[in-house]
Amino acid sequence: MNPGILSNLWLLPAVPFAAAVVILSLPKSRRKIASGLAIASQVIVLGISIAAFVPTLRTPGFRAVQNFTWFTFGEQTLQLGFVLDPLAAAMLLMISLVGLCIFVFSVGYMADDVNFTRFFAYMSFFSGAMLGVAIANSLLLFFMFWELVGLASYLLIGFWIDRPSAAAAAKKAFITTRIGDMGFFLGMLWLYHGSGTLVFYNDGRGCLEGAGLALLGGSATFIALLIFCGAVGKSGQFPLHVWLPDAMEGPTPVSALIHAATMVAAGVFLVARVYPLFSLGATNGVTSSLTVVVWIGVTTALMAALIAIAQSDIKRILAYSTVSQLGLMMVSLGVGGVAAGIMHLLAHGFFKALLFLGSGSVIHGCHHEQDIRKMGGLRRLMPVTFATYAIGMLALSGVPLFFSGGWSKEEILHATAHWSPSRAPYYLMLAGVVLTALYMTRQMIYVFFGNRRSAAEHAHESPRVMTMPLIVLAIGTVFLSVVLTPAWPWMDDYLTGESAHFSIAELIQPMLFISLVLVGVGIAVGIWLYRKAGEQDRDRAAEVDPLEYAQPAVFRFLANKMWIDELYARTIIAFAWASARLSDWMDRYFWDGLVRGFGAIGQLFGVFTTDMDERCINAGVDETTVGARGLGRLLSGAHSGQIQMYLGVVAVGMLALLLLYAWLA
Amino acid sequence: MYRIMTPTLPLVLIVSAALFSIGLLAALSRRHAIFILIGIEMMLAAANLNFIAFWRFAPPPHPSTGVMIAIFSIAISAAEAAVGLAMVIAVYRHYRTTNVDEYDQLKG
Amino acid sequence: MSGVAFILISILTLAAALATATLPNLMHAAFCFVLALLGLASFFFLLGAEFVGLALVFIYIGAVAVLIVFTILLTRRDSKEHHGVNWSGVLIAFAVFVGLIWAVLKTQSLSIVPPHIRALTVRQIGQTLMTGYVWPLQCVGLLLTAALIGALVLVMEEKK
Amino acid sequence: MVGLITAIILIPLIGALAVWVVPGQIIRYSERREAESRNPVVSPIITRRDVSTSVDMTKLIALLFNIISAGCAIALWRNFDVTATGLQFVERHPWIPAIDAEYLVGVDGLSLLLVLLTSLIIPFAFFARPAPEGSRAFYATMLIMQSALYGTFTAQNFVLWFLFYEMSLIPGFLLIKMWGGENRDRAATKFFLYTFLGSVAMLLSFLGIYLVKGTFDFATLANFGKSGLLSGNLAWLAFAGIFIGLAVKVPLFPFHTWLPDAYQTAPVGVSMVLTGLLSKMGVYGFVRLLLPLFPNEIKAIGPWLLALVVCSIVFAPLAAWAQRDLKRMIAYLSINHLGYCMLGLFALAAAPAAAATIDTQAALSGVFMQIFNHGITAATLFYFVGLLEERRGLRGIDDFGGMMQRTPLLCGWMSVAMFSSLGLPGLNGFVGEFLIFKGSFAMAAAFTAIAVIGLFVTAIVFMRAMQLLFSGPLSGNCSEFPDLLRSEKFVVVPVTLLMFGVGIAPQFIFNIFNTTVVQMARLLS
Repeated sequence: MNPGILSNLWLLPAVPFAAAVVILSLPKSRRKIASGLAIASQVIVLGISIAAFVPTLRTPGFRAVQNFTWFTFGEQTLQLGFVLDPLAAAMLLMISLVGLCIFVFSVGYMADDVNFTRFFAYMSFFSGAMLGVAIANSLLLFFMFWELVGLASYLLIGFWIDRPSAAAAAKKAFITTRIGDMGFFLGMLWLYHGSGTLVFYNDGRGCLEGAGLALLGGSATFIALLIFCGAVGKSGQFPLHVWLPDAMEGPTPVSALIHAATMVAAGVFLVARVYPLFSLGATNGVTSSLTVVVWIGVTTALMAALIAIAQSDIKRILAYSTVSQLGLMMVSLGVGGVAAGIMHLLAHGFFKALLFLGSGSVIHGCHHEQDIRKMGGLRRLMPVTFATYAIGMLALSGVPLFFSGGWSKEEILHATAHWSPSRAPYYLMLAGVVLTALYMTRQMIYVFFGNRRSAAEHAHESPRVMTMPLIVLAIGTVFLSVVLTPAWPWMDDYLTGESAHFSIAELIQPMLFISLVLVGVGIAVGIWLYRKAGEQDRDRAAEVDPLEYAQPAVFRFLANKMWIDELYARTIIAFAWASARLSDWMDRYFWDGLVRGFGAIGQLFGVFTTDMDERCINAGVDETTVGARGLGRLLSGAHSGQIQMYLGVVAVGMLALLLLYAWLA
Repeated sequence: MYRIMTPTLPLVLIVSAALFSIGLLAALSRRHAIFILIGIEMMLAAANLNFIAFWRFAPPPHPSTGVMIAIFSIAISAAEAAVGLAMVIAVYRHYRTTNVDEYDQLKG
Repeated sequence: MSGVAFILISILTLAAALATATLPNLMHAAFCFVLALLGLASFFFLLGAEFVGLALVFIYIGAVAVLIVFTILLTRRDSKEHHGVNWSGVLIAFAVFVGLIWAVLKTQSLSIVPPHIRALTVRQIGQTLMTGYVWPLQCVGLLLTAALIGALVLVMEEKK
Repeated sequence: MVGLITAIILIPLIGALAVWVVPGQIIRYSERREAESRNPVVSPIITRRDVSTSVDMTKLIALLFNIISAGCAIALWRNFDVTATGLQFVERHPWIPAIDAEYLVGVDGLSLLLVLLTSLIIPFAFFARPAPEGSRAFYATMLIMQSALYGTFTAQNFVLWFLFYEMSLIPGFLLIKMWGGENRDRAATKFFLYTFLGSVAMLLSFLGIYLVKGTFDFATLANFGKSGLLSGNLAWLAFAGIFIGLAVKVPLFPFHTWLPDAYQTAPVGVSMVLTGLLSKMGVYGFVRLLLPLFPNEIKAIGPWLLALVVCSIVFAPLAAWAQRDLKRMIAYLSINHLGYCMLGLFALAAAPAAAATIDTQAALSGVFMQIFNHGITAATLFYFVGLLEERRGLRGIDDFGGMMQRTPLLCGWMSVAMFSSLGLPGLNGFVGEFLIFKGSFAMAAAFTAIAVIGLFVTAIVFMRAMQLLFSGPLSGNCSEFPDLLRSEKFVVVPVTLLMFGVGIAPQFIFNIFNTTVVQMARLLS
């Protein structure tokens, strides 16, 4: 137990927030101070994270909470809190380490941007919010940081504000994730109503502990699904995945930090965090809510992998790959492999950040060209980038032994294979493995091999400030493969809090070889398919993709992202916009008229409205006189000037009184 | 037979109501300003009839209130008629018409 | 009180009133108004309020009706109406009529037979006016004076 | 001895008189001429700024009186015993004994909150730009309005309350009518007729109640409420009258159609007061009158009322989405935000008898919080629209573009207000909305679930606005905008800090009304 670190956990979000505020108040020219402050705050945060990680290592199943009262309303109190357990500690370490690398990288990448200081302010803000998500011990606090993370994502996607496409993408990201967040919000309300508290762990009284869960009963399924809506939005799961590829409009470090390593993984983290809700009343590890999670994950993983094959933007390929990997993690959680999912999350955080930073380096070197068909042959021009990118690519493709992604992917496949309701997810995941290897090979070949094409002419290796983070991340990726190796399953036990068990028999079985073969097949097919693609001439950027040549219709379908965006635009968005117009119209003409019909008896005579306009035109004279005159004019507002109309109104009023009298009597 | 023919209070009230409604009809449907005035006079007269009828059918002791109010009401309506007619003439001088449809200066 | 007289007088009064409200010729209508007022006065006689009836005859027929006729003659230019029926007016008037009748019929507490009462003499009226109603009387006097002056001012030609 | 509350009510009135008496704007002609001679073609922006640097005696006096009354309000807050139940600082004098009309003022937590809010919003509105012309009469009218608002929020006897309630209506009308923009006559008349008819309906209802119960005292009447204040049709009639009167004021769908016109047309400062304070009079009336007096009636038609509320919450932001005019857009969003208040109240009143204490208290606290937050946030949004309008001369959503490049500070601070309005955690809007939803979800889950759509559509509206205003290539007609001036920062920064303060550590606001919430929750459930 380490109460010291526990009571200092609040510093994790607070330090980057403070850095953000200070940086925002700096003038634009103070670039050094801005980046220095941001990086210093990241270093502090990393230190705290390590300090927080140590005690969790010492005790298996360590969990310490610190709850506090946010405010008192009426006689009730609303509790928030921080929690430190292996899940949080691992996340913290990953976020702060990857974050630090990306911050350093950004100093080089954003070097010639006018709004350099603002960028670091936003990034610090994001970092604070994301760390807050990791340590929140209350669904409410979780939600609050979650929304702030979304805000930071919004600000950073739209960082290049003068680009309309960036602004549109930012808006799309915020709104799409907010759809999910509304579900999350409702789920939170329901949970609060059902269990009477939103604090996760509170000495047995929290909503994820025995008593709280027992109160929920059957509603837990619905609550879990509503909360899952939030995860679907944030983690870019089908059908709310559409924002994530567009989010690549932001600067590449942003894509690396937010839209690859941390924020998008927050959805997975959320499911893992409230896992007791999902698994409540499980028979044989299966509940209806978890089944939904599995199928959503499978759909997403496969769909995104398919789309990634047909993309030509280097970042978009990675974005779809992220979506696909997140789907994989969801599947893992859904089938019960929480530890496997989180391990993949951590590994993915490293190698995907590495890939994105690598792509950033490539883009930087190619003078902000993102089309892979215009690159090529960068292997020699950018050796460091190539080497680190290759490590990331192998990790993502799932090559085992030295690359972390392979092991965690293996674990997930393992867990999926044992899922009792159906074997279909397992087979679909295997197909996903092939596809992943395929599209990563394709990318590698297009970017780093073959002839140099137009954008690669004047490419150059990035400065040290950018390559150093790449190297660190690459080392991290390789190092994690040691940590995560199934031969030493401490991570599994660390996360689940159970004692270690290891059997070589579990590791070495046909399943492992199947997937290994499939990875090999994927890479081999890729090399075979694209063996010629790399050798195209420099000006043949629009060369037909081999797959497009073979299956033009299918390729177009995939290249256009299965037309999901178009489908949404034609149906949901069109419907919403139409209802907005309808509301406006109803307001102006229908409700207004109706209420006026009730309100103004004068309307009976149809004089009121027609005279209104006349009066408005006539009345432009005496605006400046106050008091009695204004009053007189105001009363005259209701008058048409027709004596007989007045009489009629009086008579009708009399009748009304008579009726009223009769009704009351 | 006798009972039906006796003018009971409801009967008188019905006649008064009819008179009132006819007055209202005149005031609402005639275009001529004077006849709007006449209509109003007629409604006032109907009201007077009510006062008298209630006085007459009131149980003892009979306070003379009904009669008094009728007298005052007649006096006031006379004053109203005088001023009203004077206004009709004045307005007529201005507009050269007594058709109230064309009087709309009261509006704001 | 005679039932026959009541019926006759009411038919006469209402018919004359209706004629007033509908006849297109203004002079005819004005005379019908006089007739209606006469009918009303006879009602007052019938109900035992002779003084009020006489006052009605004097003031309305003697003064108001004459004024009306004069006004019609003064504004003779359009002594006929051109417009059709204003149906909304008719509708409202009829609705009010129905409402009133319904209210009268619904009310339970109206006595059926007129009680016997002492005749109200002019002396009594005078005494009441001068004692209990002296303030209203003064006010009405003031009002009439004001109305007189006001009417004069209104009809005076504006000096150019 | 004049009590503190009476002083608070009277000070703005004296201020109005003072503003009326002293000479108005003293323009330093020399400076202005100098400016004109230097630059013969004076752009409207520069001229306006020139006038604003001149000494505006009227505004100074008005602000002085505001500071005094705000000081009194703070004294009230300081001396307010947050743990005591019931009214405090009560002043009671006989007024018209024949109809049981007393001069009875006093504050509980809710009243105090609204008094503080009034002291905050009115001076804020005085700083609004573009400043209206003919400022003497303007400031005097605003001060009268302020007095009426103070009175409304502190009066505890219906006759007195109604007097102040109506007293606020006429300045409102005049302010729109005389200093409004396009279509002001139509909007002013509509505003007046709607609210006035509503008031008449309410007055008649109260007369009916008085005839039966013989008292106008709020507390006494509230005690009758439980057992049924009136019975049969009369009760429904009285309920309908009061309901319509207050629903128009709030406004509640479908009685809201006067609001977009009025807010759009009114000068910025007046829009701020209308949305920040006048609409709160309606909510206050619901809390103070309708809910305690007619619990049975509300319960009987609760689902219908909740349906109306949900319509407010869902249709208003949808309509806001379709607006071009920024002020009109914010006006519609105001309807939506007040809808949340109404959701909490009606869910509370319509809840089955066994509603948990935590839910009723959450709903009530949320409503009070939302009252305060919406007052500040909506007023700030209007203030910003005013700044944009002053710079551009127009306020259509597509009249701007790419401002972030030219005026990052203006855009940044304005975004804070927008995010506060869409309920981002960490800013003030979230606290109230969360509590309202928490309370009403337990008592009316289905309606609450639909109402969440409102939260979502609000986000769309603001996202669209931010996209069109701030981002994209810099529009030519925005390229000359000055960024936030120092005088504007003095206004914006404290308000924004307040938003953050309430959003992060809201306890100091809750302290004001916690006891009142407990007491009211007991009374209402």
